[in-house]
Amino acid sequence: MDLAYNEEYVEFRAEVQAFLKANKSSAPKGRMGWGQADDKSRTWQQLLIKHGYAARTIPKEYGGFGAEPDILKNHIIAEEFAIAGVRPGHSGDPRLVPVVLELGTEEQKHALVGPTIRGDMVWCQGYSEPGSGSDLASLSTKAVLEGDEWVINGQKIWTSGAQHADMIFCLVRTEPDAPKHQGISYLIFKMDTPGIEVRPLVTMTGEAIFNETFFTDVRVPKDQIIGRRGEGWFVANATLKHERGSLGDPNQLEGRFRSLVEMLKSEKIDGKPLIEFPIYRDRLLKLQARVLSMKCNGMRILTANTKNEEPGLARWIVKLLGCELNHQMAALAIDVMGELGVLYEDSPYLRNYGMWQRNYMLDLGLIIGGGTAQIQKNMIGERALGLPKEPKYDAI
Amino acid sequence: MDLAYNEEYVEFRAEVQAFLKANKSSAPKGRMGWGQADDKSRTWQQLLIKHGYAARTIPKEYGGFGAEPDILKNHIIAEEFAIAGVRPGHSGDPRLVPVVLELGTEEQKHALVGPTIRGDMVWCQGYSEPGSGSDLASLSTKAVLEGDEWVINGQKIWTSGAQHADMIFCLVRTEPDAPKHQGISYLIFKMDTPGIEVRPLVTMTGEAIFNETFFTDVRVPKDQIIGRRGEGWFVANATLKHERGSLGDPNQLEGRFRSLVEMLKSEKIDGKPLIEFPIYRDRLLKLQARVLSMKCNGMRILTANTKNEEPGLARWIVKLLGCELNHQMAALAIDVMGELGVLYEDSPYLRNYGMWQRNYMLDLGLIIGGGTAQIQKNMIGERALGLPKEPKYDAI
Amino acid sequence: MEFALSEEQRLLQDSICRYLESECNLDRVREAAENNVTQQAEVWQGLSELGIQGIIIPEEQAGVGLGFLDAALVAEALGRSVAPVPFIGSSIMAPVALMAAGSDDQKEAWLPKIAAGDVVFGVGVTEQIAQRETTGIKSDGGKLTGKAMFVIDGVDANMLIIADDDGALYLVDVNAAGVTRQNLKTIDKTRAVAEIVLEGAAAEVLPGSQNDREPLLKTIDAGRLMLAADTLGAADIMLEKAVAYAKERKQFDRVIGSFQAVKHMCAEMATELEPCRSLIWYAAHAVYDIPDEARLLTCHSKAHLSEVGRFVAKTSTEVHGGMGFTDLLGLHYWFKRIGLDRQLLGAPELIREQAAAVQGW
Amino acid sequence: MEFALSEEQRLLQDSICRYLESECNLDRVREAAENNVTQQAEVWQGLSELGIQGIIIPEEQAGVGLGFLDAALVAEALGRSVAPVPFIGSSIMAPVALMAAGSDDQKEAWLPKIAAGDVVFGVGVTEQIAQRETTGIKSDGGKLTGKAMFVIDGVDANMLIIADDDGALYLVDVNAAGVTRQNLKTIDKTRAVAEIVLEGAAAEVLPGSQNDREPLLKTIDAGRLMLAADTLGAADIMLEKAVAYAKERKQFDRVIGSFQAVKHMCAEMATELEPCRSLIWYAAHAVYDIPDEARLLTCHSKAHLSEVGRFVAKTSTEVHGGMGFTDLLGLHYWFKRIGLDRQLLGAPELIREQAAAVQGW
Repeated sequence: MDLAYNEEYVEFRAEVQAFLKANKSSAPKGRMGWGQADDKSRTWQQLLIKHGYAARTIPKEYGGFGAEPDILKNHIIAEEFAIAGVRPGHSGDPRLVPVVLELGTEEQKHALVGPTIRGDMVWCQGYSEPGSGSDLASLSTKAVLEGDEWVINGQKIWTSGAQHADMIFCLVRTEPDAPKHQGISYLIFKMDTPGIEVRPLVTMTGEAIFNETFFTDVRVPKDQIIGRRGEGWFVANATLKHERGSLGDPNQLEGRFRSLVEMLKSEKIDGKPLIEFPIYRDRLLKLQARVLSMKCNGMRILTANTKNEEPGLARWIVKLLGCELNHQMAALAIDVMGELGVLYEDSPYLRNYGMWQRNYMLDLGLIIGGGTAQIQKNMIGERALGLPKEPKYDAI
Repeated sequence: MDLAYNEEYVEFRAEVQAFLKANKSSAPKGRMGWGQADDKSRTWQQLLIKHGYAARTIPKEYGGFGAEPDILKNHIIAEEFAIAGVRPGHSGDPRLVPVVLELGTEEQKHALVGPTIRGDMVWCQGYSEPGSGSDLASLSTKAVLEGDEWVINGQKIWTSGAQHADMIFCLVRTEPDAPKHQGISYLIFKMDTPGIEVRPLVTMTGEAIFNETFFTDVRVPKDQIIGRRGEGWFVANATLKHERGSLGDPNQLEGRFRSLVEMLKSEKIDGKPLIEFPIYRDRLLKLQARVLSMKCNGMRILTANTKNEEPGLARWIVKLLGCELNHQMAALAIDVMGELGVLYEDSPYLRNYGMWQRNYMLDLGLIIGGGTAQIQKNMIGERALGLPKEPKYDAI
Repeated sequence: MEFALSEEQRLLQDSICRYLESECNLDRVREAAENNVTQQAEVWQGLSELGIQGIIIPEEQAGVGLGFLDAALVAEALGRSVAPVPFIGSSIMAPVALMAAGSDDQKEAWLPKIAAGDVVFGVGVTEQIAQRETTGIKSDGGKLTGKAMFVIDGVDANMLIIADDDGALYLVDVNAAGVTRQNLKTIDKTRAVAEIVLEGAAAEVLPGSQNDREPLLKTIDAGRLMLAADTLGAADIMLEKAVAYAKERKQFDRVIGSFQAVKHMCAEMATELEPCRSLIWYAAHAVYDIPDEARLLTCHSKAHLSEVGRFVAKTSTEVHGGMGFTDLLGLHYWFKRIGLDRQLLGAPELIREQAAAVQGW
Repeated sequence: MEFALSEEQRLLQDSICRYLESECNLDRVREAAENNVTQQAEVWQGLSELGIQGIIIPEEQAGVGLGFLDAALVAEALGRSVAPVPFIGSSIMAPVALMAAGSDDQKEAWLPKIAAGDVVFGVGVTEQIAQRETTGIKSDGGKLTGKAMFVIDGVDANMLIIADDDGALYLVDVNAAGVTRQNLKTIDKTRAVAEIVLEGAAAEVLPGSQNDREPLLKTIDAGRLMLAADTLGAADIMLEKAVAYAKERKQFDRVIGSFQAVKHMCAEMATELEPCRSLIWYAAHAVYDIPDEARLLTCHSKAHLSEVGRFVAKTSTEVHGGMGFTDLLGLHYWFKRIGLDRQLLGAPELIREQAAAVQGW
């Protein structure tokens, strides 16, 4: 157990800090970069790639910085950017780029990776369908090969960013007679292909952060496929893993917890700070123990990753527990605000721009999305604890 | 909505109160009567039967009081005995007598009901087996007909009172080739039949309130069966219903809650009464809301019963919620006692004779026993809400 | 001894539910919400024809003269339909305040109008529960100065009842000089809460409230009970919708309700919710018939329904999966209504503390 | 940066676990419990040979000189085996008190003996956390009078460390005049707590604790951390046992672990428990290496493990069904050990309040 960093890393951290100090003012405001396409973001991203703070391990030949993988350095970069409150860079769409690098053809790597990490090519994901949520592999959007083209018909849902995206990576059924996991292919195509219609999908928060995307006789060149025909399910699983890892991030938990403490210190009932109410304080403390546990659990995963060890249970639980914990923090925030906790939109007297009310709903969406809590528990039970799957059954 | 009782019931309540005042001193101390066989208990039970406060609706010809069923009068009797702190009577083994009355032969009714309700014939129940818990119908204790006798071999568990019982009512497999629910018979026989061995079963509370009972070539006359051969499962279901109803009784919940409040008022930390600690008080109040809800829910069931209406969900939830609530009350009691909450057995400084520590464990046993919480939720989901059963599956 | 709804109460419940199901369905609610309408005129008119606005107002003041259990059945039905109408403030809290503390003239002047639907009252008592943004409301020579937040049904009101710092209650005309109203946008678009700024606004005290906090407390009790009943209705329908969805939605070639996890989520919701119905019946019955127990039961009803409502709102949404998170099924209207009910007139922690005080704990 | 056990720590953990699995299996524990033996002599001797009793005692006092993370690994292993040995009081809390506040002579006199297993210490600090039955312990001219409840490892002790009302710590010989000891029977038969009545008993103060509460607080912190680690071990094995039982037990022609309800109970236990391991590692590491954070982390470790432990103890028992409720599988030994850990040295509600105070909340 040694929580200090050795000299190489201490130096690296200093270098990052110096970079941030010098360049902070050039950084665009707001949330992380991919999916957005303004010039300031692109310039910033290019600067970061140049210094190795974005696309760090992506080979130079495809437009990246080309460093050896070093999880601690990644961690230091993320930490320092978070502390400085500077928007971090990205490695292109984190769901797509690793897949292209691992399974794409040489031609695809050259054509796709560079523009994507520079922010010139923005992607959306076409996986879920209205009838295929937890049971994603039952998807029914079809692609039929006609000559040199796939002809795609069907509907996707939860396609966030589809209205701004240049490209989509999409799971489609190409082998309708094969067992469900073996009949899927992973296609990539332009969003301005004729026959694609994007309709905003309003959620309970009142915002349209997602879309429904409809395909009517969309024609896509035959070679715009990653991996082989019928192997799309296995191609996609690599990307699902990447998405899952990002939910329940302990840095985010800690940041939210700090905001929550601030609120309990500054808000008052009848002139008395909320943190002096034992019942609210006790709930805060229970959450603190969980946040600290998840922070420590995160360090354990990080260490396992640096050693190429499998973190096991420590990793499996992150999504389930992290999302629930975020939701509970939002719930406490709303509770302590009392009547103020129901204000919304552009109402006066909003605290933190209404983020708690919004998060309370959004976090519930995240508990459901990317594998519901029930699916997570199945996975923990079966994959981490080795409990048997449900027996085979007759369809009902 | 009218919570008052009409004149007939007001008079009846007065009559019960007068009886209790006059006879309280003759009542034996301690818990309810059946399963115990001392003379004082028997005399008391006979007095109660004579006045119609026990075995009230059992026909006179079988030794009961012979009154018409009246749920409100039963309720008044139970309430007044509880308020007076007097041991109530019983209607014989409440799991067995209704079954004999409903499905027994005339001869069985005469032979069994009278002695049972007088406390001269004490019963134990032989249902569960080590391999058959939630899946009771998979029981494997066998009875084979040889001439005029059943020959029984196997093992039962949870046979409470078996060491004192005169008789057992017992589920055995008589049709090994029939589907599992159709191969069971309901036999009754004496506990001093050769081949029966009773071994005490110690539980986590440290007491042996249950037993394991072993049968080795136990020979029982052919006619000692209730209902027909192979129909034992359906005979038993009538009695299971009676057992289930008694768990989660709101009177018991209220009594325990009052004790809990007393403790929080009388116990102190550093001289300050526990009820002044906001966090303990808040937990107490949360429990109070639940206890009150269950009390009201109980009145609703009572009213439905008096009108011969099906109480539906209100009844289905009682066991699940009542047992959990008891357990939570015990948990709070232990918590507020701090270090004193772990004392046990004959330790000095015990509060309430250690009942909270014992209940904390016993209540967990009751959450499990008589249909685990999981089985209860299945039943609520399937029978009350109409959700489909799990599909058929291949055995694994 | 009969702990059950009477035949008349069942009829009342049926007729309101049937009316709302047909005239205040989700499309109507959505339309109102999207247009920021918090008092849906046709529905309010329809309820008026059913006598709802005068439900607890005595017959001599042209009301229906029913009790709080009847009123709770109405609130439950309105919660089931997430109806955008000013029932709790205008039809319940304001009449309670007037009946408890109004002069005969005041009762005669306002109760018949409320019952007839000719006036809508907003009720501002939040500052008497917990002050957060405000510094109180002072009365001086018949004029009020200060700020009342979260005035229930205040957006569409013609008249207001406002509590001052001493807990005395005042009638205030919304259009009087020195009264400024601002709509407060909340998560729940089906109900209206307003901020009322008073700068020396003319006000008429309800005389019975001048040296007695009891009328204020009764007004708050009545509002809390109705919020609890509203949550009961909203949670009940969220359970029903979850069960229906679980019977219909298929994943992995099975309806999801056949999965034990989903089945148990539904069972847990039902188990938590079912005794709440009895609790509210009892609390509502107690208001007139067991007054000693009424405040304690009201506190517990509001606090407990807040907790159970939150659990049901979350769990039902989870049963609906991604669909529950979208606007497509409109499930969030109930989710948010339950959310608002929880926070108005005191969040559960504060109300439990009052339940303790009521018992001398 | 390495947040992981070192190779040496893994070896330590392995060797203790292997030793206990072979020499302190359930049969041994049961035998000791049924005979009211709270210090199983062979096991205590075996642990002595592994150097456990001197694990945190410096090498110059004949100890092993390891840190608190090593000690926590031992406590966790002892919890896994519900081992009936006086580790927490005698091998951890007493040395911490001596090291923090003892004179050089006291350290020289007692630390080597503790390390060698020649003396067992009981530690009585309960009254400094919360007084319930007692009225405090007064010191007067080197004599102590009063009553110390729940003296950890006090049953088998030769020597005691007792805190007086001012938080000063004293060495007391169990056999001195004026000392009466009574065994307090608890739910957990694998550990020993005693009541010590002092009537003018001779006592020797640890000088560093005379005007400084820090040695007392450090002693309590150390005890709490070990109790938390003990719970981690006990809960961990309850999870393991539940998973094993769920894989083996059949009902309805299926192993019960294939039922989603049972599977999810196991998953929920694992989810709650897994981050606790990291929390305790961090807290234990902090004792020497991040002293500013140590008390807060210790408080959270004890309180959080108490809550998670209770959940796991209950849930694992439920997964075992009726068998979990019997003595046959012995599951209750862990259940009760977790129960005792929760209550000793402060129940979670009180400890969280201290965590608040530490942060100035």
